[in-house]
Amino acid sequence: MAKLVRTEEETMLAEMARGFLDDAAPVGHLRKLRDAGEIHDPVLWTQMVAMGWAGILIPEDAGGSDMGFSAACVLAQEMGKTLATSPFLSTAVIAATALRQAGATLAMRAIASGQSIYALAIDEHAKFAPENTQLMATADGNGFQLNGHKAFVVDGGLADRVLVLARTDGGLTLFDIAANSAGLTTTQNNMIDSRNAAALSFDNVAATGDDIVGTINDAMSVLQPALAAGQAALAAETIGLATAAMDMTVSYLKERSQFGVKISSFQALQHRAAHLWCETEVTTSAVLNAGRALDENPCDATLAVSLAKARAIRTAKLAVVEGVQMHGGIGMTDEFDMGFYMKRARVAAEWLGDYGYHAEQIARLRGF
Amino acid sequence: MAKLVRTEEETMLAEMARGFLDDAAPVGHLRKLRDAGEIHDPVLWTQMVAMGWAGILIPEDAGGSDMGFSAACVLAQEMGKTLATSPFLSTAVIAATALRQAGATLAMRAIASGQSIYALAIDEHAKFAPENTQLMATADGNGFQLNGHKAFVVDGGLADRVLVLARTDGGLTLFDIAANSAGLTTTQNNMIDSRNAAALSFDNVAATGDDIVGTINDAMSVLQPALAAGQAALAAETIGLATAAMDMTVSYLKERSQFGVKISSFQALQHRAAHLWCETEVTTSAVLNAGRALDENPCDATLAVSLAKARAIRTAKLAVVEGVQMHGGIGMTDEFDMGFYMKRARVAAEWLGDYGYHAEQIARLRGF
Amino acid sequence: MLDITDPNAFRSAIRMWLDDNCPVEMRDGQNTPDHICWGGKNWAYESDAQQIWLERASALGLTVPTWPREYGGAGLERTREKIYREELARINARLPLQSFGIWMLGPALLNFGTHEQKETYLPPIARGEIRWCQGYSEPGAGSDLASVQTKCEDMGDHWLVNGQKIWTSYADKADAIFALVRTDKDAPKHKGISFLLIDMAAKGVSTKPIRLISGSSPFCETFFDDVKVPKGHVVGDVNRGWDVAKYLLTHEREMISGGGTGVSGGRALGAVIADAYPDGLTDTSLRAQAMDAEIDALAISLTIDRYKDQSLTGQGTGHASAMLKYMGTELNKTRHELIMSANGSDALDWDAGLAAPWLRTKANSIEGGTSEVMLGIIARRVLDLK
Amino acid sequence: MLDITDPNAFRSAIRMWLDDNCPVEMRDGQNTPDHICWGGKNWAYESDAQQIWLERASALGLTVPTWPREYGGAGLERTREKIYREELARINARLPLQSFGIWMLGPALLNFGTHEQKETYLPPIARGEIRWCQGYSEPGAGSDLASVQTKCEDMGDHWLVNGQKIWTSYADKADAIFALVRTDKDAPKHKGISFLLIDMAAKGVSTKPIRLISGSSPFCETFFDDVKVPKGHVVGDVNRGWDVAKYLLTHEREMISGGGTGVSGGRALGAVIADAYPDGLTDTSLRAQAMDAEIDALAISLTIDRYKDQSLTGQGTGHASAMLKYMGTELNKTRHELIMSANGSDALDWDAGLAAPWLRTKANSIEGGTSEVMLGIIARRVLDLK
Repeated sequence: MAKLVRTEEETMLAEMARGFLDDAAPVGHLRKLRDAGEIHDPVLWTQMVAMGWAGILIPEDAGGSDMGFSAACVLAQEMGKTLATSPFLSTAVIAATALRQAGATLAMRAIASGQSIYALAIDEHAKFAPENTQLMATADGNGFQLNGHKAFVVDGGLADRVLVLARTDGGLTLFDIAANSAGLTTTQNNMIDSRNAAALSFDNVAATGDDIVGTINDAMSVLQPALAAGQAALAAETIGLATAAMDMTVSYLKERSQFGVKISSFQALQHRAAHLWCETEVTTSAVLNAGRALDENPCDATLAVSLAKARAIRTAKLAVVEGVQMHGGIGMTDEFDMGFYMKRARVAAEWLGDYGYHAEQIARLRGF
Repeated sequence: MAKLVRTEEETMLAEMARGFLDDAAPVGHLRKLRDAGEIHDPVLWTQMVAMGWAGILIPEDAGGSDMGFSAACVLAQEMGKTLATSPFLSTAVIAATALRQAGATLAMRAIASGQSIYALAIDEHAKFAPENTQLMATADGNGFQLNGHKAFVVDGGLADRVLVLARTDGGLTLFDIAANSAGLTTTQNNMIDSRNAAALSFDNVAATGDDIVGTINDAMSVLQPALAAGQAALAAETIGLATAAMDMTVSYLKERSQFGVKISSFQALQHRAAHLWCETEVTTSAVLNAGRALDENPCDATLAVSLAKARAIRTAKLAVVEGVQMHGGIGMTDEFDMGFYMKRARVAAEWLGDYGYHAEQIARLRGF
Repeated sequence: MLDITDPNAFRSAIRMWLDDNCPVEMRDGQNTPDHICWGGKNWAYESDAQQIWLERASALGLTVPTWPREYGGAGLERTREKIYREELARINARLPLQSFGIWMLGPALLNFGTHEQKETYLPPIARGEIRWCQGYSEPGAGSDLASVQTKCEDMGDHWLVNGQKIWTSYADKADAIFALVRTDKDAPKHKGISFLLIDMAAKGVSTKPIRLISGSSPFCETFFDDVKVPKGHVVGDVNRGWDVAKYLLTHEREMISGGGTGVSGGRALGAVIADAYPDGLTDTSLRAQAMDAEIDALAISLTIDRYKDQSLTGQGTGHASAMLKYMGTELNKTRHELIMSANGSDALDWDAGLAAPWLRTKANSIEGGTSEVMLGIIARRVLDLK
Repeated sequence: MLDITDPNAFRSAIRMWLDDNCPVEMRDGQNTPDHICWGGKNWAYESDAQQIWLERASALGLTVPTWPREYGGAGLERTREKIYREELARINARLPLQSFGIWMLGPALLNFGTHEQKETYLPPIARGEIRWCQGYSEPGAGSDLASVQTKCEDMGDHWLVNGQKIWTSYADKADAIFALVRTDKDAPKHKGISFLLIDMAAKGVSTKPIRLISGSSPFCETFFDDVKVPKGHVVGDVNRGWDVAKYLLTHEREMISGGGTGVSGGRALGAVIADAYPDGLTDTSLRAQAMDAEIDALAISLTIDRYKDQSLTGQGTGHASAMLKYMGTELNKTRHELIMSANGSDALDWDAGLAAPWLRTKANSIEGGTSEVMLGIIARRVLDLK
């Protein structure tokens, strides 16, 4: 396998992204959106598209830059650091990968050019469980009627198109439908991380055979790699936010005095901060490895991806909990950014499978 | 329910026991037995019998002092502090309770007088699971033939009599048989805590209807309270050993200098020691409560008893792990006593149900 | 009724009195912040029943059952107080009144106040007429509560106060504040502090609410700008306010630590999990963590009982409050993490009502003495590690 | 073969050489302490194959592949060394020789030794002729390795050593010891230490084995009673031995930290659990803990790979060794706790062979720098907290 070190190209990409995001989408940007009641900044996304981020996983002949999963994870990791909010994961990672598996060139071109924003509608209940999909796609003449509901559709409120996982006669099928289809009702959620997620209700929504992504009754062969890519990128975003929260905390320890001394001199805090750093180092390896494994074979990266996701969830939780505690009272105030990190970490912990889900995957693959 | 404070009587009992054990059975006593290859000190047990400990759960008319389960736990807790080794739990707590439930006065009298030492033969595999008993008691004329094996029979190598859980036609039955019965082979284990446990093999061991404790096919009505009593006393022993290990460690922190200062001044160690103390305080309450619940109704104390056992296992593990770590290298040497505590804690963690077993009981009783 | 000393007879009398006097609407067990009767000059009663219940209880001193009768209490010693509380719980009654006056200022005055101060301040607290708030923390001080910067100058016939407090709960709703102020800036840190009572309506006092990560909060910043305070408003000796503060910190810790057990306040974790997973929770990792937390909750709850029983028998409980504060608040954080996890993506919507309490618990281990401070206290005072 | 620089060609050549030269009996992957070839004057070979394998490998310098050829090594740079190790692993070959001479004294001499010292000491190490042990710790010093009391006096034509070392692994089997001794008792703690080479057969040297809680151990106490040592036996400058020691501590940490991953040495936890529970492990609590530990083991193993890859690309790894030492040893303790739990009462018998390794892991987080020392190093040097 490729080395577990960033390539020069990846390092450059990270630096470029960091420069851009620090300027265009620092945490204050998310705060401004929230205070204005906005869930999306179209200008920011246009800039990302212009930099080629939307097409990072799309072949060059469909207008993308085809830089691979590791590169996508590099971007996600940087986005996590500043809590940049954009449809990058739903659109450029998850939808692009699914559509690429299905060879849907036109749809990919629409993503790379910024014409389409996608959301993935997969969950129906509080927990990630694709195999339990109940939304029905009933054959109706030459087409299908979709009935049911979807929950926790990230970016569902701003997407033009939705990839919907539905149950068909012989299995599960993935449909690519317009977000404004007749019979499709979108209800915005009031999300704690101030990003967008929606509940979708399908009432006789019409779809045709052309809307099927991949093959009927075989959603998983296009969706499984797309989920893996999304999980890896989300893990990358999560370790990004964890390291940023840790860096804020370590800086604070050095600034803050109490009882007449710098609190960085308190051994108990030193040891806890050091432990947190160790955890971030170990998770960073798992995230890097997930990108590499996907680049090698996106259909056979489950262990690597679940490992990254599980570790990232655990590490970020520790980072934000320690972050608030070590900041003391001011860490609890909305004025301070730590709360934004804590909220994003919680959402990231649930999206695309929680710790228990990924731990089970790992246990299964390790034979116990 | 009675108060969660030791009564004056209990406090006196504890002080008396402490005085006796510090003198007659300090950790060095166990070390001497081990170095001599012995698993039992009959003189020590005789002294305990003389003090009435063997009959603490036996009615006065059967020669006991009938002081109740809380009192038995008080003794066990003190025994845990010095790692005193005796058949107290198997005989005076578990067997006495089972026999009392069955009204077996003669057998109780033999215990109270020190004439009989009992062991409980219940496990057959590596984990505590009475309901999975496979040892068969096949009806044979007026009696039974016992065939099968038992593992981890604590005090099995020194007992005169064995309570054996066996499968009969219509359920489970508890038999009280002589340890030297024909067909019963006892194999001593080489236990890490230097106490006694044995594997028992039953090859057509004969039993009569008179050997049944309680009613045929209804072992659990006598065994369940006996197990609860044993679990509570073992939890008490375990919190006793945990607090003793903690006390040793805290003393050591105050004595030891490193880098020119007392290591008790290291904040990280202070916080860990303080956390350990909090854990012992909380577990102490659970142990006290288990005794009270048993005294109220030994057949309906499962939640209280499992809570004590689970907390005690967790607390003792923390106490001995922190004990060795905070002692550094010398904590690892056999010359030092901490290793004895670590080994006893490990055995106590498995006997009569491990953490997972008791946690399941609690979850079930709490409805999830 | 309050003269009955026999426990059983007292229990019967209380039970009968409650039957007759506690309005049915007040028997819904709602003791959450939203339903607390805080009292005060501007108090808007939630209902007539709330007002009647306060009036009837305070008439007998049962809003502050252990305070002396001369100061508006019922004069109950612990055994009868416990019986009264048990009977309240039995019919699921709300407490007639809760306030910082009851929890904190009252105990401080009873221990450190002059007879005149007690006569002046205690009865209005007991009747819910004056609502107090607490002014200890200052910006930048954090756990170092003794680093008080708010200046209190002796102007001969009055004190002049200038400075700022933070984390003053309900300062915007309170009638008065008890605050730590620095009366001697040259003395060692702990020796120049006084415990001062200030009218919130006084000229120069202003407040500003603090928004938390969990949303709007009862906390405020409170500013003192050339505020004049009468000389007699110091509780305890001038420059010895730290003794009063230390005494009260213990009370505050006891208040905060109960939260995690699912006994006082929140529902038991087991019940929450059982609701979310009626067919049983099969996720190994979450179930294992829930088991651990439920075990801790039950055992900590028993420990609270044990310490209460110890006090009743006259045995000291050492630095039990620091221990319960630490264990209780850490557990409460864990418990709410698990409630969030158990409810998955449903919990990620503010409107589900789970996220705000979850985030709010993160402050439990900071307010009233951080977990680190508690561990330090235990290490030094219980284990003698220094 | 050693002159081939093209990686692919080198790989083919090594593969062919191993085919021809590594005895079949040495291809069983047994690199546990019981099967290590330690070498030394009194070494009793386990088998002819072990001796042949050592002779053939050392003839080419492949016992110490990265050492210069002039000192008995093969002169391989990291890329080719990695290829060599991969090819060894591919055929499951044992290492031909392992020793403290290879792990520690060699690197110390290569960095701090004179040319003459290198010529004298390195080739016998490479050939397995001299077995060394390490003498750093002293009774009562613990983590404070610089608190060296063993006295080393300059007697003009020789040094005179008096004192005691503890935790000297295999001192009773070693031919010589490299030890920290105090050559200036008046200098600041770190400035009066020298790194001294002492013949274990010298008059006045004696050893006594240490029994651990896990049973008999390779550790000894080592006593020096008026031991004469030639002047030239100091490595590095006199009184600057701490520099050498610090350099070597890093090596030691790297050695110890690998244990927990189930990659170097022990079996993966998942495999152990799967064996104990062929029908699946259903105990919620144990299964959840095993999942956590397996996740950590995999991720730590990847981190070791990542740091190796970083070194290969010339990127520094900061204080990675402290991190891996801490995380690896703590994991290893957890892993053995879980192996004990998984095997229930079966594991409680010494004869089951699980208890001794379990107890032995408790020392992992103490030896070679405690976990607390590692966290301190990371806090200070990586995070700049002080």
